[in-house]
This record gives sequence, structure tokens and C-alpha cells, in this order.
Amino acid sequence: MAEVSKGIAEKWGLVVDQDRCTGCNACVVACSMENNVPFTGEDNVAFGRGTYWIYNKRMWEGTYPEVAPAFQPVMCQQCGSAPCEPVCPTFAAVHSEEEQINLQIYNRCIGTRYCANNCPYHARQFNFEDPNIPEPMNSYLNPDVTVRRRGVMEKCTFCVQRIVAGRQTASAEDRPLRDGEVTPACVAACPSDALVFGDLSDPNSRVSQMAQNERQYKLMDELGTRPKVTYLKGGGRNGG
Amino acid sequence: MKHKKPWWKQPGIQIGAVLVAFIVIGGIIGGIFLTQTPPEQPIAFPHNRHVGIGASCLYCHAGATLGPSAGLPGIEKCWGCHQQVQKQSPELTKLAGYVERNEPIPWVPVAIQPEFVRFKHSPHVNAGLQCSACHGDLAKMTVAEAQKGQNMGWCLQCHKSSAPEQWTKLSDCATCHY
Amino acid sequence: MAAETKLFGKLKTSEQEHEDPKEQLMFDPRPREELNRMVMEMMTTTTRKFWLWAIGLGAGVVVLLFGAWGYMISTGMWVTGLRRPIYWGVFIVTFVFWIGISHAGTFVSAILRVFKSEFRRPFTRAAELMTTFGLAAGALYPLIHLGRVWVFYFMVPYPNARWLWPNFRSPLVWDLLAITTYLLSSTIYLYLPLVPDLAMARDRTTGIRHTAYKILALGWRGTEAEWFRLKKAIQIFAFAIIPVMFSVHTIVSWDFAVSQVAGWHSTIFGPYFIIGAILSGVSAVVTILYVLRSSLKHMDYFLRPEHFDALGKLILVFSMSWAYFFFNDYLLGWYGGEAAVRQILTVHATGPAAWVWYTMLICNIVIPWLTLWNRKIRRTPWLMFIITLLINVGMYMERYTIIPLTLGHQRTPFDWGVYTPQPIEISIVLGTFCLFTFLYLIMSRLIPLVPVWEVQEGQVAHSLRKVGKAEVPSVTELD
Amino acid sequence: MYTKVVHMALFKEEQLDHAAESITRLRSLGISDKDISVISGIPFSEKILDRPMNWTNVGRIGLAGAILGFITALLLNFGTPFLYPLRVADMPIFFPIPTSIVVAFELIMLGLLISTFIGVFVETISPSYGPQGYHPKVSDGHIAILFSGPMDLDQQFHSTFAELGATLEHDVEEEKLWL
Amino acid sequence: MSDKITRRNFLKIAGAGAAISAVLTGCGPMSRYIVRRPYTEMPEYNQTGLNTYYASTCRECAAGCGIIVRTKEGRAITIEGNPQHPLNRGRLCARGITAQQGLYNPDRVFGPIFQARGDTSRQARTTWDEVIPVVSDALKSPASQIAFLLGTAPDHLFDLVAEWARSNGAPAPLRYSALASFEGRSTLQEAANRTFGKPALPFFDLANAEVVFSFGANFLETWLSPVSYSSAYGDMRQARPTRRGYLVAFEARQSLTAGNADEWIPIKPGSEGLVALALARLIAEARGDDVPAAARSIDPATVAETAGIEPAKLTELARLFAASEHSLAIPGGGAICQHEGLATAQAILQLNVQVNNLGVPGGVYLTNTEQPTTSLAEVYNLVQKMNNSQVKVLFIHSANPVFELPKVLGFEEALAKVPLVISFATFPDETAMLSDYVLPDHSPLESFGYQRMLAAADRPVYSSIQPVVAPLYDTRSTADVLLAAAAAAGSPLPYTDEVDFIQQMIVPLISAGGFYTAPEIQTFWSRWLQYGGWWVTEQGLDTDISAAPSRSAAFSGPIALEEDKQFHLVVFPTQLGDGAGANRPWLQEMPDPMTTLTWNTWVEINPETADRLGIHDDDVVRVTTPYGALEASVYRYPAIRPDTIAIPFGQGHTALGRWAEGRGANPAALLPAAVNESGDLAYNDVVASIALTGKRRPLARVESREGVYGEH
Repeated sequence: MAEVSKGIAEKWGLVVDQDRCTGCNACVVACSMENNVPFTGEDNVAFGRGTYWIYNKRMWEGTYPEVAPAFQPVMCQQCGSAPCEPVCPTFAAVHSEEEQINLQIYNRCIGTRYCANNCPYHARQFNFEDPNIPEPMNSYLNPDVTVRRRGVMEKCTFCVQRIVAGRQTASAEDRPLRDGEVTPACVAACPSDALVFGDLSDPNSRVSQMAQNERQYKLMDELGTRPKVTYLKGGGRNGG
Repeated sequence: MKHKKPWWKQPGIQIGAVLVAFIVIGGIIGGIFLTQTPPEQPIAFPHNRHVGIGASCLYCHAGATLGPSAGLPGIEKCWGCHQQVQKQSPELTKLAGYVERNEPIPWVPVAIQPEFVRFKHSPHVNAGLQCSACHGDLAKMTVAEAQKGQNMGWCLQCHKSSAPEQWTKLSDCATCHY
Repeated sequence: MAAETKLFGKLKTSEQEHEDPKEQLMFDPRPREELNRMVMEMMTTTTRKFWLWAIGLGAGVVVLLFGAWGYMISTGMWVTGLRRPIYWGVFIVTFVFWIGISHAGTFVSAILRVFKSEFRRPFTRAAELMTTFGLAAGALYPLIHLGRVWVFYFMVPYPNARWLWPNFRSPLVWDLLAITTYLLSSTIYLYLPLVPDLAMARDRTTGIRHTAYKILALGWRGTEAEWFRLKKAIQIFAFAIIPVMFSVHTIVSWDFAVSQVAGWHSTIFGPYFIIGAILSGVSAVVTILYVLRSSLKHMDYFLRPEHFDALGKLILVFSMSWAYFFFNDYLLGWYGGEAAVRQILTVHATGPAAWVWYTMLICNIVIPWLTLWNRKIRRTPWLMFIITLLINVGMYMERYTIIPLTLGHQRTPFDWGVYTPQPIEISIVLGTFCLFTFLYLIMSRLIPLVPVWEVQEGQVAHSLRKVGKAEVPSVTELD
Repeated sequence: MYTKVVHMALFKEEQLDHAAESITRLRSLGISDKDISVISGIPFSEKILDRPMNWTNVGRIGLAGAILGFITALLLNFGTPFLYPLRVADMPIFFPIPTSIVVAFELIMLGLLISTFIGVFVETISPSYGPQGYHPKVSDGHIAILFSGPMDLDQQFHSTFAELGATLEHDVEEEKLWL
Repeated sequence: MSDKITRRNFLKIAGAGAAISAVLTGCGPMSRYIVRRPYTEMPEYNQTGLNTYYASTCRECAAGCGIIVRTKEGRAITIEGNPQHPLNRGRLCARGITAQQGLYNPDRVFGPIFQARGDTSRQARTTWDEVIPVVSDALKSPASQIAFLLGTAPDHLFDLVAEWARSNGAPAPLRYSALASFEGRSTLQEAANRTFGKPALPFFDLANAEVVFSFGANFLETWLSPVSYSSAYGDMRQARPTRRGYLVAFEARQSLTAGNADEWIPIKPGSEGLVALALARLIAEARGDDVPAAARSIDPATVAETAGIEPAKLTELARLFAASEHSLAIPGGGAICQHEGLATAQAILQLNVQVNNLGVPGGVYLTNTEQPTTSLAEVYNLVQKMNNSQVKVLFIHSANPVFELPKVLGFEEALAKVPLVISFATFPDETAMLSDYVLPDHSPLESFGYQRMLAAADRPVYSSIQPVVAPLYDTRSTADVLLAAAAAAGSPLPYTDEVDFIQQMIVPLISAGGFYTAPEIQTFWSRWLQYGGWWVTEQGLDTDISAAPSRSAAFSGPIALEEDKQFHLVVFPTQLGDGAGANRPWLQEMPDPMTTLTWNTWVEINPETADRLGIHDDDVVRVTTPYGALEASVYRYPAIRPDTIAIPFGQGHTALGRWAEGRGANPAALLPAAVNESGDLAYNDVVASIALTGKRRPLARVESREGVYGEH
């Protein structure tokens, strides 16, 4: 390929501003439509098998009348030291040296579900059955993303298909990727601009700037997973 | 001790075993045979003749430089030439039939990517790779034939030998699988 | 054995002192011919009841195990009760259970052999058989629980076009290696001491059985070189298989302990699992011995209260050790563990599934401690049968607590979940119980379940020696 | 083939002392240890019967298997990452020492145990020295002493064994016991 | 044995083997390698090509966000916001994102159907050639007896129908949707008219506001233009480095907006007007202004007690509102949809006047575009006419009145009295099932059109609609059908077809100073399609706002309840909108933000109340109002007043396809037929009682009940 190696690996990162996040769940649906995440039906959701690559963990803070929901959209944190990876017997969960994210290679996956147990964020989903999308609804399936069959794990990929497409477009035009050129579906959809995606290795990118915000924290930082997703705390009463 | 034939020497069992073996082996051989023979095409398109008169691959498969799939020419493109040149041949009558009915030609795929592989033509073509490197010498084929042994090892071999300095990127799973 | 009973006798009641040495198998010798005849009759007697059981269990295997498994493969894992976040359920529970059970064979046979515990002799084979079939039943589960079992071979190290090998950092690959090693070696370990007995059977059968025994006996004659070689090999195995056995359950425990799952990430898990495995395994041996004793002809000659007594003592010791490790694990989690671990411990004891936790404690601690100190209870086979069965129920509950109940209450309360096994899962679990029992049942008629030559060797080595006014049991070492 | 004919003396299991004695007597009749072989239903050590030490390669074969297992483990642990380097978490790609110990241990044990068995198997089915022959009574606990001696000592054999209470058979054919 | 097998036999056997292996693998993907099918029959995953992007407009609600649809091989793949569009600036909500599930829904109407009013024996597929004369005959009826009921139909269709009606003397088309009614759109418009003297929807500049008081306006979820308001909300919170906007929500049931508010003030439904007046008085006092006339007789302490809040809290909030630079009070939703809704809306709007926050950044503007909305009162008139047999022909487009209107209104019965009902529904919804003909319009992603912005654009915007895929079925654009039928009926309009109509309508825009222009319409048209519409570059809001002095109003306050027997009932729209979203499986599967519930209807009850009444989660209760009753499972919702229960709107379909049918309950059965002064449904005044049915029906929730609520 024509692209010249840049020397520094791109390190994709996501910032979730919880103060902007309204919990509207547009990201959930945008992700599902982009990544061919199947809908599973009422019974499956009731059973805990609704498949969401990103979902809002809404906990309650306070008691009535001071009660308020605490929204926390959680997707795969693309850990630098991911607990899911080493436990996979078949290298279906691996770390991408190029994109510095976690990959799930569906055709390599044999469905031990070990990775899912070991993910402290519960970001990994299992395909308990083949997707049931009646014709012609399968027409909207994104051909850039594999339709997962039953028995494999899946999870947020940071929309790696968009990353690869963006990188190839940039290389065909012989220029580096611009900040904000590649956005995952959730980021593109987010009505309140609570999600920001970009290259963390570029100190000038918007995501790098935001990740240094004083409100920043990482989910379960104490586990040493080195997530690529940074959360910005909600503002509280007096802003932040 | 009575000398009875042991069970594995009983004729019924032997015949059964041979039959089962034949069906299994035949199935495997047949399956492999079918994957390794070029499929029957609606029109026996002579690649060799088109390449022979100097037609560029990209003339018909224009998508190769632009996007993932190289694309197949529509009936308009075929007919655009063939209403001028060489109008008579049994294969061209078939083409004329499709043009008349305004139907797409149901070409049968030759090189198939598994659904979990995202192969894109454009980066490969843009990197200066010749079509023949993967598709074989079309000047020697009539209908296109699938090339043997094009598995992931083959992809990687080429990635490694042609661009060792980009091996990190070109061996990354996310390059092809997502 | 002798020394042990004596020591015990001093501590305990006076009835012990009056025990007739004849009550012990080793001091109640019978001619080899007689022993052979008894064992052969054991193998060849099949009652109507036997066939009913065999057919029933065989049908159980086909329908409950393979039928349900096939159904699950064809429709997908949704027929199980698994759900986010509980991705491992009774399949893995039963897997750990079977692997645990399989430790007894090695323990009874290898460790007791190494330490020359003479009471082991009549039931080493029964225990080894249990190991092999327990492993066979258990080794199915890593396959059963796969989402895509048809590509299970991705886990097996073999060269391929992609030069992509399994991930040797994954505990599941260690599992694969360890279980393969253990299954192969325990099968061989079952087979090696069987060879002289197969030769014995060969000499007493005709037809297909004769042919089969002839092949399996490898032309055994009983020459000095053959005995020497066999003893040497058994010695190597007995020593080498013990670390393998420890490694197997340690690795099974590492499936849990190396992970980041709260409640699993514990350094004590290795020994904790091993002790649990031995406890459940030795218990299962007792359970099986009771069944053998009551269903097989002449077995009551070979298996006597003394054996139940001795195994009962072992179980008591292991129950105490298990309690120690359990408490150790619990205390550390409770004391300094992170909030999530403490939460899990609370949920175990107070949550909706707390009955599982209490059943575990009652069956594993309360029942053995209350009963097994009593010699009379230990020497009553049917009581031992019930107690050991309960211990295995307790051990099953232990694994159930560790796996689905712990997975269901991880760090984010939003994602907690409740797991309920579904009919298909229960069917498969019952199916492997059928498989185990079926294999055991069939095997009990195919191979000599009592190692005749070992029993005879023991009987030859044991004698009563007159010391002063008393006849004292004594053992001679034959090698 | 031989000028010597294989004889077999059968002792009942309780006649162990006599069997031991008979070996001494046979030796005094000029029959060497390699022309005698004892088969029994339970193992007796050489010292009990006063026989030369036996010798087996099982241990060495087992050791060789263990070494083979170790080499395989090295190749799998440290060789395969070079074929396709893949990073998982933060673990070293090429030299994952702690995890390799587990694999190495299992493969060493696997090699050791399997090859021990193979050793037993190969040694058992390979032709053995000493007089051949078998009697089913051996598995009934009898001790059979097989020896080959010249026919002219027949009388002495008879008297010796009759005295020790054994039955003696002549001209024991080599029975095909395996395949 | 094997030597007897001839080569011929071998080939036979091998062939059989191949066949067997083909059959065996036929179910799996391997079969693709063995039995190859032509490209023209290949499954979609193998046809990878280049993306084609089309700019269009989202039609899932009335807001009109600009969208970019990514298509591949003629299939719409993903929908994203149009980054240049001034309304949503590249953002989109869940409903817009799932629009393809409407396009590719397997339960669409595949072609014109003669319905015969649900008489399935006479039901038959028909052809467009047969139905155009039917429509044209219908248009020949006496003009006064023709009625058009348009729901969220695109503006161009409305304009076309209005033009036809105007030129033929027919009554103007009605434009009603349940969502508009829940939002209180007419009331808001009328309140703006009375307060500012212009009948336009106000635009609230949330992004630059510092303190925002929201009275019932759930602008983050469904209210008016949720995407643009969400975007503005994000900016209000974090776009300014030093100041973070402060949001206070006054409503009885915590909506998503109230959930995101810094303070949620759970006031009794019906007390909003009083609270607004009390605030007015306190604000005036805090600012040192004259207390407005309307508020002079108000005692804040009494009001606080009536509303069920702390008096000190009210004072504190008033001070906050008075002290901030840009304080904004937004009336909407249930607060203004009650019998005193108009006065309440005015009282709330007056708060903005009091702090002089009109026509300045962070304040209230008025939108320029006229927004035709029909109030529910006019729909009532239509029903009246239908009942009196004064309607011969009823055309229905994009509306589902049988589902959406309060059951007590009796639309279904009135419909039976209309001799000819023609529905243009894309889906077999409840109303379509009861009409004579269903003449399916294209799905929005297959059609042309335009949409004016509703309220949340800060400038004049025309958003264009264009087909992104070729129509999948034998559907036809309603505009074309009407044009053809009108021509055949002898009352033609001067347009050849729909595109011609749209082009003629947008001709004035060429010179209206948009961000592009063109010498003639065809070039303009291509840019119009390319950019997804037309708008001006500069902010173009009406800053010239002057307020009339506040009118005194006497509020009767909340209805008194019998404790533990009666409850205020809050019916709220969800992501399913006016119920049309119920057949989008991903909208059904998307967890409701506040409750994480999916796929069903639930009744929200405060846990305290539930404990008192012995009601557990998932218990099915019967909710009864004077107008009807329904049964649904209980969700113990911690963020609702103990004297209030709430039910989401949108489920309970008896038609509309496999994902919507037979799911949940329709709270339209509980709603009254009463309207407020400006004609919006007074749904916030309803008092309901609940009773256990003894049944249990678990709700599909994503959260763990044990983990979140500590219940087992």
C-alpha cells in the first residue's frame, strides 16, 4: 500500500462527557444499525440477552424527591491491557498493534465465553442464536460488518470498519487522517455531543485535549486495564 | 476354542464400512472438485481473447481502483463494443438475448471471499499490484478460474514479502477481519 | 492399616481391641483360584436388573446427553439459562465436578500406593475406573459449553496455513493440555495393573471375550521380566501422576483465579480446589464402593467395613481441610477484599440463592463432622453411602456458588443477573451422569473390577505373628 | 530347533519355598539362569526366588519422552509466537515465561507418561529371552518354572520335582498368547 | 471388493458423495463454495461496493432533521445526521436512525388494496389504474363533504392538499398527530400569540441560557425538536468553559429531561400555573421589580403547599432565576395540556419577560416559519361532522387516529359513518384496516418532498426529501395520486407531478438569499437535493419581541385526590413517538432511558405508594379513569410523586405489523376528550385509580432489579 508508515501507532480513544450525556440512547440504536447488532425480542431482553454493544448503565442517585438517574454509557473500553485477551484460547480476542484497540475475530471465535466473564465492564455480548431478521429487513445490514452467527462473542469495535475505510481513503489521497474524520456510529449520532472520538497519540486532537480535562476518570481504573475510553464526570450543581 | 471369524472380518460390516468410506471420501473429493473447477458461466466469456487484443482489465473491471469490488461490466458495456465488432458467434447471441430482454447477465462468482473477510481491491491495485498476481494469467483462460490455495496463509505470505516494513499493519487482524 | 487401627484403638473404645483380624480382607485369605472364580463370576453374572439398568442408562445417554446436546448445537445456546453477565453455568459447574471426582482414583491408587497403604488393594481399580470415566464425562463439557463446537479444533495445536496457533497463555489451553495429559495417563494407569488380570480373564474365557482379553493382555505370561517392568512402570506412574493430578485441578481453578472476576481472583484457589476435588472424589469412591458391594456378586468379600472405615477417616480429614481453605478464602475476601468481593460474600449468604451456600456448608462441614468421628457410622456402608452422596451434593453446590452465583454479582450492580438452569442444561448434566454410570456398569462386566493379583499379593504379604501371648498382624514386603 | 527341550514345573502358590529351592537344584544340575524363567500370578522379587536382577529400559524411555515433551513445549511456547506474533493484553509476545511453565510441565508429564507406556508396550511385545511357554494355572496362583535342559537329565528333573511336590510337563510348546 | 468398482461406479459414488456433502453443508456458509449461485442472486454480504450518500430529511417526527443516508447497491444502509443542516448539525436521535426499519419492514402495504373495512373476505389487491378513478370520483363529491386528515405528512403534501382544498372550496386539511398534542404545540403557539402578539412557536435558546426552568417540556426526548434541543443542552452544560448552565425541571413524573436536570421539583400536576405565578412574585421581589399584577394575589407559601414542595425551595429557585443573566422558562407538555393550560403557558412565558430575556442569546425568540398545526379541537369538529354524516369522503395520510385519539372520542364509530375512507398508509395500521382503500404512499426514504423546520432552527430552513432507494413495492406517491385524480376529476392543479409541484414551490427560494443559488430551477434543484435542502447562512431569528403585560389568571390548582385510591395520571410519549415507531424493532428493543424497559407498556408507581398498596414489580394492575381502563405491569419508579402514576404512550397496537401488534396497552383508552382553551388535549387533568389483577407479567428490563433496587 502507498501509505508511508508514520512511526507512531494510532491510538484511538473515546471521551464520554457524562455532563453532556442525556441518556437518550441514540448511541445504542446507531451502533446497532451500523454494526448489524441483531434485535432479539422481548423474551430475550427480559432474559438478559438483549445485545447492546453500548448501553446506558442507569443507576439512581439519592432518594425521592432528590432522586436522579446517573447515566453512564458503557461500551468496550478497548483496554490497553485487556483482561479478555489472554484468556481466549484461540486468539479470537487480540490486541491490534496497528489500531491499538481490542479486536474480536469472529471466525476464530469458538464461543468459550471466557472473555465475557473476564470483562469487568460486561461489554462483551454473546450470540445465543442466529440473528432473526426477516426479509427484506436484512437489506439494511451493513455489508462492511460481518453478520455474526450464533455461538460467537461480539463487542464494540470502535467501528473499526470506519477506521480502516478512513485510513484507506486518506492513504489513497496521500494525506494523513484528519482529526474527526473517523467517527464511530455512536459518536456521529450523539445529539448532545457527549461522545468524542479521535487519536490519542496526537496531542492536538480534540479527544486528547478532552481526555486531560480535570473531570476525567477511567472506569475501574484500579483494575489496571488501561481503558481507551475516558469519562468526564457529571458537573454536579456548581459545574466543573 | 471355536474359530469364528472376528467381527471385523464379517462381510456385512466390511461392505458397510467400505460404502461409508466411499461416500465420505467421495463427498470430500466431490466437494473439493467442485470448489476447484471454474463454475459454469452463462456465457463462456473468452478472457484470453479480450486480453489478447490488449483490453485493459480496468476497462471492464473499473471498480478495482476505486473500491472494494472490482465490479463486472453491465450489458451496456459489453454491447457497446459488440454491436460494432464481431457480431456473430453463438456466445454473442446469448449476450444479444440478455441485451434484448434488458436483463443482467447472471455471472457466477469465481473468487469468493468468506463473509468474515473484508477484501478491498483498491488498496491492492493502488499499491501497484498486478491483477495477474492474484487472478492468474487471464490471457491463458477463457472463463476465469479460481486460483488454488488462496487462503489466509497466502495473503499473509504476500503481505510479508511485499511490504515487510509495514508488517505490523498488514498482519493486523483488523486489516481484513471486522 | 494395621498400625493405624491399632493407634486408633488405643484412643477409642475397647471393642476395637477385640476385632478379629479375620474381619480384615488381608487376614482372611482365600486361594487364588477361589479369588479368580469370584472375580470372574462377578464379571459374567448379568441379571435382568442389570440389563434393565444398562438399557435405561444407555437410553439416557442417547436421549438426555446426545439428544439434548444435538438439539443445542442445532438451535444455539439460547436453550441454556446463560445470560449476561453469567456466561458460565451448570456446564462448567458439572465440568469442575467431574474433574474433581476424577481425582479420587489417582489419590486412592497413586498416593496410597506410594505410601503403601494396604487397605487400598481391593478398590484401586474401582477408583481408577472412576477417574477415567469421570474424566471422560468431564472432558465432554469443554466441548458442550462451546458456542461453536464444530470448530473446537482451533484450540488444538496443529500447524496450519496461517501459522496461527492456539494461545498458550490462555488457561483454557492449559486445561486442554492438562486434561488430555491426565485422561491419557490415568487411562494408562488404569490399564497397566489391569494387564495381569486381563491375562487371568483370558485364561478363563472363550470366544470374543477371549480374543479381546488376549489382545489387551499383550501376551502376558507373568515372567519375572514382565513383573519387574510392570512394577517399574507403575512406580513411575504412581509418582508422576500425583503432580499431574495436582496440576489438573489447579489449572481448573486457574480458569477462575487468573481472571479479573471479583470472587475468583484468589491465590488460594489452587489448593482449595484440590482439597475440594479430593474430598468429593474420595466421597464418590465410597458411594461407588457401596453400590458395587451391594450389586456385585462376591463383592462383600472384597469390600468390608474396614475399607469404609478407613475412607471415612480420610473424608473427615479432607472435610476439615476443605473447611480450612474455605474459611481462608472467605476471610481474606471479607477482611481486606475490595467492595465487590465483600458484596458477593454478602449475596452468597443472604441473596435469593443463599440456600445453595448453606447446603454447601451443611453437606461439606456439618454432616461429616457430626457423623464421621463415630466408628460405628464409618463402618456402616449404607450410612457412608448417604453421607458421601451428601458431600458430593455439597461439593456441587460449592462449584455452583463459585461459578454462576459469583458471576451474577460483579462490580456493576446494573449488570447483576440471576441464573436458572434450563431443561436442556439439566438434561445434559443428567446425561453425563448416565454416561458415567453406563460406562461403569458396562465396564464392571468387562474387566475384573478387583485387582486380583494385588489382593493376592497383599494376602501373601500379610500374616499373623505371635508376639508373646498375642497374635499380631504383620506385613512382609515382597519386593 | 534346540536340542534342549522346554520343561515346565508347576508349584502351587503355597509352595513358594519349594519353588525357590527347585531353582537352586536346577542350577546344581547345570542349568544356567538364562535357561530358567519363572512365571507367577503375583510378583515376587528376585531375592525371594534367588534369581538374577532384571533389567528394563522403561525408565530411560520415559525420560526420553519427558525430554521430547519439554522440547515440544519450548517450540510451542517460544516458537509459535514467531510464526504469527499476536499481542494479548500486556503480555510479552515472544517470551511469556510464567505461562510457558504450565505448558512445559504438562507436556513433560505427557511425554514421560506416554513414553513410559510405550516402553512397556514395546518391551512386552518384543520377543523375550529364556524358555517360552505358559500354563493357565499360573493365573490361578501357581508358580511355573520353565527351563530348558537336555533330555538326558529327564530322570533327575522328575525326581527333583516330585520330591518338591511339583508337577512336571515336558516339551512345552510356545503358545501364541498375543495376536 | 474394491476391484469390482468400475470407474463409472466410482464417479457415481463420488457424485452422490458430493451431493450429500452439498446437502449437509447446504445449511452453512460452506455451501457457497460448492454450489455457486450467480451474482444476481447472491446474498447481500457478498456484494460490497462503494457507498453512495443521499441527503434527505428525517420524517419520523415533525421536527425535520437533515439526514445523510448511506446506500450500497441501492440499499439504504445507515442513516446519520446531515452535518450542514442547521437544525440537527449532524446529530440524530434513535427514531431517525432506525428509519430503514420502516423502509425495509416486512409488514408494509405492498400495493393498493381494496380493504372493504376489514371484511377480509372481500379484501383484495387492486391496481393503481383501478383506484385512480375511485380517488377522482371521491374528489368529485361536494367539496364541503371532503375531509383530509393529515398526520405528520410532509409539508409539501400538506401544501398541495391545502392548495387543492382552497381552489375547490373544500375545508382546509387537518394536520394532527398525537405527539403534537402531547407537546401542547397549539397551546404554546397560542400562548406566544397572546404574550408576544405573534402566532409563532417560540424558540428557546437553550445553548446560551444559564438557568433554565422547564415546566413539563421533555425537550431531550420528544418535545418539538429533541435533537436540536439535546445539542443545545450539551452546549449549555459544557460548551462555555467557565459557566455551566443550570436546569430545573418542574414535573410530577421525572422525564428524561427532569432526570438530567440539576434539580427536579416534583410538583403536583395542575399546580404549574400557580407555581409560575408564585415564582413571578418571588422573582420580582428578588429583583426589586414591581410584582406583576397577575401575581399580586398569590401567596408563595400557600402555593408551595398546594404544589407539594418546600416554600424555601421556591424562594431559592426564584432567587437563582432572578440573579442569573440568562434565565429561561420553558412551558410544554403536560404543564400546558390541562384545562388551564393556556393560562399556565402564558404565566410561564411571562417569567422570561420578567427577566427581560427576549430576543437575546440565551433567551426566547420567535420562529419565522409559520407552522401549520391543527389543534385537537378541530379534529373533534371533524368527528362531529362524521357522526352527523356530513363527511362523504375522508382521506387519511400519515395519521392513525383510531390508535392515537382518545378512545372516548369515538373516532372509530364515527369512521363507520363515512361512506368512503381512503387511507394512504404505508403500514397496515389500525386506521388503514378500517378504511375502504389503502393506497400506500412511498416510505419517506423512497419519496420526494420538503419539510419546513418546526421550531428549533434558528433560521428559515427548507429541508428537502428525496428518494434514497428505488421504491421496493407497488406504492405510489400520494401527491401524484391526488394530482392525477384531480386532473381526472376536472379540478386539476397546475402541476404535472409531485416533483414539478415541489420545484414550483421552491422557485422563490432561488432568490431568497440562501447559502447557494442557481440561475434556473434545474440547477437549483440539483443543489437542493445535494445539500438536503435550503437555508440561509446567517442566524435569522425574530429578535423583535415585545411582550404584552401579563394577564391575571385564577388557577384552580391541582385536583384533590383521595389518598391511596386516586392518582394523578401522567401519560407520556416515548421513543415510539405517536405510536408509529412501534413497528421498528430496534426502537422497541432500545431501553427506555429512565426505566431501561423494552418492548412493552408499564405503569410507573412510586415504590413507597406501591409498598402501601402491596404492589410488587411486574404485577399487572388495572388502571381505571372515568374514560376507560387498561391493564399493564407495574414498574416501581423511584422518580415519581407518590400520588402520581405514569404510563408511556405508543404501545398497544392491534395492527401495524408483527413487532407492534398485541404488545402492551394503549393509554388512549384512559384519556379524556376534553381540550384546553387553545384546543390541545387536556390529558394532565386525569385522575386514575389502580387495582391489582392478581396476574404477573415480567417486564423486559435491561437493568438488574436486584442490583439497582436491591430487590430479589
